[in-house]
Amino acid sequence: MKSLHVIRDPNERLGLEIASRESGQGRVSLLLIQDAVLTRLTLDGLAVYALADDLEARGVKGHARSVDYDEAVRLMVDHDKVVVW
Amino acid sequence: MKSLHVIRDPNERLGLEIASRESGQGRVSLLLIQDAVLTRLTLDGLAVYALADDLEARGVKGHARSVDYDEAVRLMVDHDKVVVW
Amino acid sequence: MRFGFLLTSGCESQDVYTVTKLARAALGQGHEVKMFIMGNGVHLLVDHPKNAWAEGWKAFLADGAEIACCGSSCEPRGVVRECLLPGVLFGSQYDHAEIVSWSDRYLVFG
Amino acid sequence: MRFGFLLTSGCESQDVYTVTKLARAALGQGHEVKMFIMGNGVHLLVDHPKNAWAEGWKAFLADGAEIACCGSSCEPRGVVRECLLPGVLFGSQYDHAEIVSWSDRYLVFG
Amino acid sequence: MILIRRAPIGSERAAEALRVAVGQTLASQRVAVIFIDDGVWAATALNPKAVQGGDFAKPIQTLTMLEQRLIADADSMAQREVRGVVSGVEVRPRGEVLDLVHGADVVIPY
Amino acid sequence: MILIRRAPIGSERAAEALRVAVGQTLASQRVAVIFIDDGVWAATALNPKAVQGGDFAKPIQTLTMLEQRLIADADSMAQREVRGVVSGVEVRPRGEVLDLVHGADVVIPY
Repeated sequence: MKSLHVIRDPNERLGLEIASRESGQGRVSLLLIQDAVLTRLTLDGLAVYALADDLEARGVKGHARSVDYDEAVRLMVDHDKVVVW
Repeated sequence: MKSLHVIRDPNERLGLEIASRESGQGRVSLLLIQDAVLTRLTLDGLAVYALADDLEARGVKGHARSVDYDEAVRLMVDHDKVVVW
Repeated sequence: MRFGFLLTSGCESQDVYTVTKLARAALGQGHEVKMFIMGNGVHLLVDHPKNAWAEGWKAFLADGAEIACCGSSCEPRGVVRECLLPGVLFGSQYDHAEIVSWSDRYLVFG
Repeated sequence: MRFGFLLTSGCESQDVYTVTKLARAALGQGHEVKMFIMGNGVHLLVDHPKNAWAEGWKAFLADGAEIACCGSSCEPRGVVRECLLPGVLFGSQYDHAEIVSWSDRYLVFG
Repeated sequence: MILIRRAPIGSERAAEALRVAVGQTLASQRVAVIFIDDGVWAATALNPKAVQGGDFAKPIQTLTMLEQRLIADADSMAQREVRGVVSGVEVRPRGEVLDLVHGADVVIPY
Repeated sequence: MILIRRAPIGSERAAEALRVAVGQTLASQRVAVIFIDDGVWAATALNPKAVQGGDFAKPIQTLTMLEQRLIADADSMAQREVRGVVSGVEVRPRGEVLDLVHGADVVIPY
């Protein structure tokens, strides 16, 4: 079971708490979008992606792997479950 | 100089930080309204009021002095400055 | 005393209710009231039969309060001058600035 | 794969932009798309000349996506069936439930 | 699964979430409602009419009658000194609540 | 005084706050803009067009030309590892920023 958590808000807590908890039980990825790309968020062992447009709009590079909308959709297909926070 | 800080959000931080800082320099009051009446907020030396309708709507009594809209307006008149957060 | 209100939220928030109650109390105590409404708040000023706030705004206007809204917020929301409640000013940030400087107490909700 | 979207925010948020882009990408990859729009989001579906999103919605409908909105959100906002973009369903939470159970991935923005 | 994370009444989001939850049962789906973080206040005895707010008691009652699960996070309650929830809502420790979210097919965070 | 407290672009509130600030100068008023908490990101070099967002550079430039004060909180910047702000914005320690808020006649928190 692979799950993808899409984080929109730089202050999101619950989504990260659940992602972190799940990472003990299966593969978990994060996709940062909108204002969440501003945070330098890392969780041990999680793959972190960020939407390219949102990075560009905010003038940040970040440490996350940049993906476009097509790649974001493919991530959603590749994971068994997606939650947008 | 007396200031009144009106707090709407139970998670308001900046408004309380400023109220607390100002309380060293003059009289400061808090008026809790909307969801902020849910918090058991106290700051040393500050008078704390809460809107009666908002307390009733949320089924809480709280420790704050309950005021109706007329009294809230009078508080706003009595203080030299009002900030709604 | 002069009470100014800024309302930027729409019917998704309790703000319109709180503003209405406070403004009513202020008028009742003989204070003057002016309101500026922008953002999603402009939808609350549209003259339509299911608008729960319409009677309240009309009563404010009848009691001498002034209500202005931000044309730049209206435009992308499809709120044209003709669909506002009669008596509401289709205004600009200039009107907002005038209300702010007019007010003795300026209360911001949004 | 079946992509469902829920949008509850209006033009005050970037959500409508993100939803539009993701739905477009999903359609481009051959996925099916259905959207349910409620809360302030219903204002985005009104057919008026300054609606920046109107062409986007029309293109989705032309490309086989379905768009439904919540009548209960529309009513207090003065959004009547006749003012929606042609092809948008003036629906209910029943339609929402159908879309949720239809979807393989359900993406919530609001 | 619907997550209610915010305080009730001040914003219509918590009430809207319950409306969505009731709606989900119309397509004969199981639905669970989680009250967590500030959302636990939405599971307490409220009287929203005092400020013209949307009803909470009725949707909660409906969901209970339909034997849908309603669960409040004990840790969120303790942090906020919330001592009781309305009838029909179970109280469970946070770890258990998070595991339920983990196990849900569809999560609709509100 | 306008306080920008939230991140830019994801919500239109920061852009709206700058629009209000520019508007305040129309009634020949002094206005100060404070970037604090998540609002400090609104004082960095942005390219909102990438997501069809409202402009930040132009209102900031206008306010600078009109010699209005724009101030970012150094502590909020440090916490968020924000290293620079755009030209025209001063950086001051939090204590000094809070004292400015304390001294302002009118505070419009956004």
